[in-house]
Amino acid sequence: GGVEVRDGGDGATKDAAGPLKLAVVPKAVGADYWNTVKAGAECAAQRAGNVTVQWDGVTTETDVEGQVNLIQNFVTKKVDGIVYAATDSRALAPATDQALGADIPVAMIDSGTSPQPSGVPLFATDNRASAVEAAKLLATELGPGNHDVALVEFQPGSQTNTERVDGFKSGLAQFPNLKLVGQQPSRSDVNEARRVTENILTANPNLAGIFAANEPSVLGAAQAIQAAGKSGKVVIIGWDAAPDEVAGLRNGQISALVVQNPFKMGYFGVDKMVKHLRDKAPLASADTGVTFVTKENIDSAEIKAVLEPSCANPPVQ
Amino acid sequence: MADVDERPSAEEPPVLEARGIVKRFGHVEALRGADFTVHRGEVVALIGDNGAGKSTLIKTLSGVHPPDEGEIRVGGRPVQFSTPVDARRAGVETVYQDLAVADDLSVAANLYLGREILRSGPLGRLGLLDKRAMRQGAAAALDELGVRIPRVTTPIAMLSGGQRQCVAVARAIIWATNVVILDEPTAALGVVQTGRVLDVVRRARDAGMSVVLVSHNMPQVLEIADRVEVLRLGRRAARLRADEVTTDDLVAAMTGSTGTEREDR
Amino acid sequence: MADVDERPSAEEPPVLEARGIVKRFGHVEALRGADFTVHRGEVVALIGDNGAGKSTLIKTLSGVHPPDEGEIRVGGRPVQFSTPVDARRAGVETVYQDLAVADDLSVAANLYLGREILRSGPLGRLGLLDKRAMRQGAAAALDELGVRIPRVTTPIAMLSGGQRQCVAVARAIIWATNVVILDEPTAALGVVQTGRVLDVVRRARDAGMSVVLVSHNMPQVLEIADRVEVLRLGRRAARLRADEVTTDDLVAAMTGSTGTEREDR
Amino acid sequence: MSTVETTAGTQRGELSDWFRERISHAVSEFTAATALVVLFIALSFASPYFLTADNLFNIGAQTAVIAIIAAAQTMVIITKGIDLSVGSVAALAGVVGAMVVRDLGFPLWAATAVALGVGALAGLLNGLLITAARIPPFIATLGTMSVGRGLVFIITGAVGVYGLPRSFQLLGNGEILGIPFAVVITALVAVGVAFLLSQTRFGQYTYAMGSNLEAARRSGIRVGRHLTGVYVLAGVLVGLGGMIAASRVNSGQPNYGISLELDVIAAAVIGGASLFGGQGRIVGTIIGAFLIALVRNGAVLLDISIHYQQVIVGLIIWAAVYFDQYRRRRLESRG
Amino acid sequence: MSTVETTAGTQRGELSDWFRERISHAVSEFTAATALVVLFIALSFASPYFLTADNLFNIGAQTAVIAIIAAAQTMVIITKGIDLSVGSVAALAGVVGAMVVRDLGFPLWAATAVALGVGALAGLLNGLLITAARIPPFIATLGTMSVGRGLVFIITGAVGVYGLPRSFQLLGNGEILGIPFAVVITALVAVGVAFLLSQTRFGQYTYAMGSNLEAARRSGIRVGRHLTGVYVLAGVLVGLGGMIAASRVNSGQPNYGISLELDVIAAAVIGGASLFGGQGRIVGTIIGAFLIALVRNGAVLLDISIHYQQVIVGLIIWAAVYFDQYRRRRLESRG
Ligand SMILES: Nc1ncnc2c1ncn2[C@@H]1O[C@H](COP(=O)(O)OP(=O)(O)OP(=O)(O)O)[C@@H](O)[C@H]1O
Ligand SMILES: Nc1ncnc2c1ncn2[C@@H]1O[C@H](COP(=O)(O)OP(=O)(O)OP(=O)(O)O)[C@@H](O)[C@H]1O
Ligand SMILES: [Mg+2]
Ligand SMILES: [Mg+2]
Repeated sequence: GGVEVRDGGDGATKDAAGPLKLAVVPKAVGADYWNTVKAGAECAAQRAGNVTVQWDGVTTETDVEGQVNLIQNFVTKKVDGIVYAATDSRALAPATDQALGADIPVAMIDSGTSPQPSGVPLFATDNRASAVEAAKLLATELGPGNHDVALVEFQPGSQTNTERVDGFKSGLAQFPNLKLVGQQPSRSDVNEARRVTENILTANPNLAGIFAANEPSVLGAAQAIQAAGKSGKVVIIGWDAAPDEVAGLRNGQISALVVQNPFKMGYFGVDKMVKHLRDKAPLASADTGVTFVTKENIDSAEIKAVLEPSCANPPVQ
Repeated sequence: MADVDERPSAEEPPVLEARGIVKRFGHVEALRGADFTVHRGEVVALIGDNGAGKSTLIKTLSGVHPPDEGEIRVGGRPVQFSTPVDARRAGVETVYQDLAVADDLSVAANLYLGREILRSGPLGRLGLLDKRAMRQGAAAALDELGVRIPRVTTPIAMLSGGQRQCVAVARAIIWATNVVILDEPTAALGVVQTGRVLDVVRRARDAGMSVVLVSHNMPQVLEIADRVEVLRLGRRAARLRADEVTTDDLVAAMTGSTGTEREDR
Repeated sequence: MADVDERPSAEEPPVLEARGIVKRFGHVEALRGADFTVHRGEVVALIGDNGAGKSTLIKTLSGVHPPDEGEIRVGGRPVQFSTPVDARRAGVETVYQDLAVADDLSVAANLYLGREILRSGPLGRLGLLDKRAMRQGAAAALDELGVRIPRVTTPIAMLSGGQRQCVAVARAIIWATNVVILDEPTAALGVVQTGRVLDVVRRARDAGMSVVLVSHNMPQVLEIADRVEVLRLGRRAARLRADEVTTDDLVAAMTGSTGTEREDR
Repeated sequence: MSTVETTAGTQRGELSDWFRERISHAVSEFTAATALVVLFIALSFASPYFLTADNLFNIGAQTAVIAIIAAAQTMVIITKGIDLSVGSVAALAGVVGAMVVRDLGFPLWAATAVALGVGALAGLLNGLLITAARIPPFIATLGTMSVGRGLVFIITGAVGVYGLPRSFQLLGNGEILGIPFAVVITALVAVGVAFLLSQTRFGQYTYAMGSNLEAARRSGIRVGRHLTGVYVLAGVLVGLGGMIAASRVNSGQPNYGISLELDVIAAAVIGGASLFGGQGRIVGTIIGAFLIALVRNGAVLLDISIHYQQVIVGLIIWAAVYFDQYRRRRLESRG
Repeated sequence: MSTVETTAGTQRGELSDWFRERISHAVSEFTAATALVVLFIALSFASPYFLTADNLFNIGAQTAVIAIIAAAQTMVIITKGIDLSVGSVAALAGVVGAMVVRDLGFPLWAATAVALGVGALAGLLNGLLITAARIPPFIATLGTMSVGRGLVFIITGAVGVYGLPRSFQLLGNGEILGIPFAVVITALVAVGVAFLLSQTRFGQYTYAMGSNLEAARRSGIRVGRHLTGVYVLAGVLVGLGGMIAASRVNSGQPNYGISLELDVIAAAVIGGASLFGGQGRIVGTIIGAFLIALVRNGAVLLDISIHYQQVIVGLIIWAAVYFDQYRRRRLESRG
């Protein structure tokens, strides 16, 4: 919904073309997803002109305190604006307050804080709702009859993980014919995802479907199923759209992918922030949307733009 | 050469006595029913070949290695030395052949280890150390032994082999109240220091303490000991009066070319 | 008491010689210009008080502690012993006071450490050990020294103090080709073993090797040594012929109550 | 002080000796401190934002938890031990502390006491595993690390503990006379532990056990009890650290402290502690902790990416310890 | 064999002695092996799927990387060292191996050689830091861990290396006579390293350096060179492990191997290696690695949640080492 602009203390509008320095902080560095966010942010910066993006993040999404420190350090550095994805909604709320207190506007991407201060926009997808949708996709793909399904989560105790797991499980609750027989974490490590999936397959020879909740989990699960010779026999619903995931989708290993629009998150974060700083444009939240990619729709132009974002043709409408 | 009868003071029970001690390490039986006796105010030398079991016997007497079988008696009453603390409580102080000093601690700290001087008053009750008192006490004690150490605040790691041994000996002698056991205390000492240690041993005896001395130096044994007990193959092979034997007798007893233990009691 | 002139063989340069060695540890100057000479085929005793610097001098002679100042010569030529390997190459073998054995390795492995017997043929070139040969060699060598050890496959950690020392001595003696340095080799040994070690020293000398012996046992020194060098406060205090002095002379030289070094050359 | 005469060692005067000893004690701290000062000056020039009260207090507050837990780790390292469980135990303490506030309405002081209690229990467990069950410290605490993390997940159901009152933030974000409360606590802990180690019998035994456990035992020290005591005390400090960490993020985080053990061990070793026991001082450890924190802070101020930061942290760890070793050796061999 | 006579120790016959020695050597392995067998039998009953060729081969392939890297770690631990950098180095080797295939079109064998080379270089770096710069192993390899991970991120831009040909999967997913290739490689590595350690001079020096470095030095062993050699060889094995790991997921993963060091150290210690050097054997380590793997496999088969899994792994680590220590002590004190 539209949120009003926070009335900045200094109220001074930046010189229309003056140099701006923005901090853009992902939950963690080191995944394809966040690199796409980065690409979006840099694209917006480049288009706006005279904007530098300082991209920095902690190494694991569980390092909540590390991210708090990082935001603090950016506040100290007096960047012109901070665009970030909170590793933990409540834990980061004070950090956002601190930034606002120092007259540094904040925009959240991917994951907001709780409470979300007025004047701080959120450019994100609803993880939970999308995960409910993933369960529906799985049910549709499997069809009627009783099926055993499994869940490969990534990092128990991290907020995104909790949202996706909760969403998937509540979605699953609507389908009494689907039985969740295994739930193991990949710790965002492809090898680990492959290992737990192999073991789940061994324990459940009748397994019919898997929901894997992030990029490494999907890749590992697909590897395991392929190695077990069950490609196509076990339905995989995945999340994110790393190149190998898309390839898996094309060759039938993966049935559907829940794809957010990380490029748009990064792009909106920076773009709106720059407009706010230069033109006093109000910062308003926006849902960046989620796409369910299947073999059928994968070649549509709209999906292509999401899957292969580029600054020449940004998926930011 | 002559086996000894019990000393005149035999009616008084021995200060420290070991009976039928058996101690095994894996498949090695280091002690195979060893006996040992020390009376009040005597210097007993414990001698034997390398590997005879002397150090092991001493470690059972000071609670480091609880024996597998056998009995230890203090003043006639059976005791269980299951830790070194027990032996120290009974007034038994030991200098080990492998020294057992804490390399990173200073000379003074080692001398007072386990018996630190605390500040007087409430601070002391909180465990606050009186470092100055310990430094002075240590310096005085070493002086008395004629030990030459750079400074009492030097970490033990920086001392020469003999200096380390001096510290270990000084420590046992300061604290002994009843029996002091010295496992080859002069092995690394210079002539002067050796003389001083022997002096101290005599003085301890004269003060009514009992001293057990392990040594491979037969002239030294004959010079200082009142009585000699010989260990061979983990058993007592002989008990001798020092003033009635020669070096050759001792060697014979150790190597087994003569000397069967007289079974007393 | 009498200072010595150079031996008759003086025209031949000394086998091993140290000149003006200075060695500091932090603020302690352990050696303050020490000199030392060994000629071919002689047994030299190096004596001195505890902390006089004997072990430190020996460690500079065997490459463990490169000296801060001064020069070491082998057969008259200056050499740099910057590691023990260098000293061993020059045929100098040493038994250290702190033994330096590897506790987890067996007796046999320790005896051959750094000089393992390899299998013959191509396997040997790959570094394959001939364990059997080493076991047999070790057993034979220890036998010759009269050392009694449970088995040559026992880890060193399980030996008594004297047994460990026996192993260290055996090891130096097996490998020495030129000079063998023994830092208090008999300190922990029994009477019999001590006798054997002294025998071995004599045999080594008779075979043309030179022996340096550190000892605090003056009768032993006088019995075995041809010549005695006295170290005091990190400097050579005297050089004496063993057959011309008494124990008291030696003690006097060590404690500094007499004896100035004659400056030769 | 000593009236005993040196033999070979030349005495160069008592005063200079005393001075040298202090120096030799302080070499490690000097090296680390030098590195700290150099870095400090460099950062002051490199970034206009560095030398501001806000930034310095931030660094202080950010380092507080690491410094406190590193002090605990130092005690353990001095005994020749190691505590790998610090991260899990800090998380457990923080989570439990947060839960008793949220679910049972405990006041902050009582919750803090509970968190310290959790730490103490974990320390007791470590201590008993090591002394009674004779499991080596590395393994004992590795097990506690795993079990502790499992417990955190089990009691929280793998969901952070939220919904805490603002007062919960006092420890981590509060101020006292303008100084962050966390910094004040850290200073108190550092002084307390340093005093304990250097001036009391407990400290003496700690060094003695690490230097030669068998000698300590034969000296009549009840090593089982004392060693356990060290782990319990360390656990209490870890509990405190966990509570401050939770307070800083106003929630109990089940994933807090993963690989924290490496940071705190690095701080201790940079500050001169030896993993082979018997050596280490709190001053050094605190300096080590701040050195690492400063690198991280500086990297952000100077716009160095996390990837290069990792390289730089590695280089600094090497450099600090290298110079420390180098100077120690020089001091030993040259005087 | 020895003709030398015992003094106090009663000889109970050469044969029984020889037997006892083997036993004493093998106690740790026995304990760990017993645990392994018990667990194996229990799992066979608990899950109908456990005792299937597929599952056993899966376990084998899953454990291959850990077992190989644990063998490397064992060598290092025997020298009284520790290698914390294994995870980063494995990731670096895997990523570089994958990149040369993708970007330069290297064949698999050449890529593997490059990965081993990366491992060797990292090992050389560790070795030189330890021997030439005299940085303690813990710190040297902690630095390498940090620098290595940073490099992985820098060269990959923090993105996995994908788009590899199918042939890249040979090492991790291939089979030979129906046996996973990874299992065969592991077996070869285990036998090779075990042989090296027990039968060659290199192995003898490895134990000697860990037992008493100064004694080794004085014995004329070029300790700097040999120690470096151990780290290089360990690095090569880590590189191999990293390549197999990459091959298993058909991609180079920048995040691979975080906290891998704890797993492999645990495997080595469960198998009887001592962190204080001089002790450890490959058989034990391999058993330790499989023990951990079996726990993890069994937990999934029995659908035990990750939370309880962590608790169970902790308990098993404690139990394995406790019984090992207990039996060793019994063997020592009772014969
Ligand atoms: N590694 C070291 N670090 C510091 N000081 C040392 C070191 N080694 C020896 N010293 C000092 O050097 C001096 C000489 O020691 P050294 O071991 O050479 O004496 P020594 O003559 O062998 O004595 P002893 O007869 O007791 O073996 C002593 O004061 C000792 O404290
Ligand atoms: N901790 C131990 N583990 C295994 N065996 C041991 C242990 N301590 C001693 N032994 C064995 O017990 C026997 C007796 O050793 P002990 O040290 O008592 O001899 P000792 O009489 O003191 O000899 P020395 O005169 O050489 O000091 C030896 O054979 C030795 O190998
Ligand atoms: Mg003995
Ligand atoms: Mg000496």
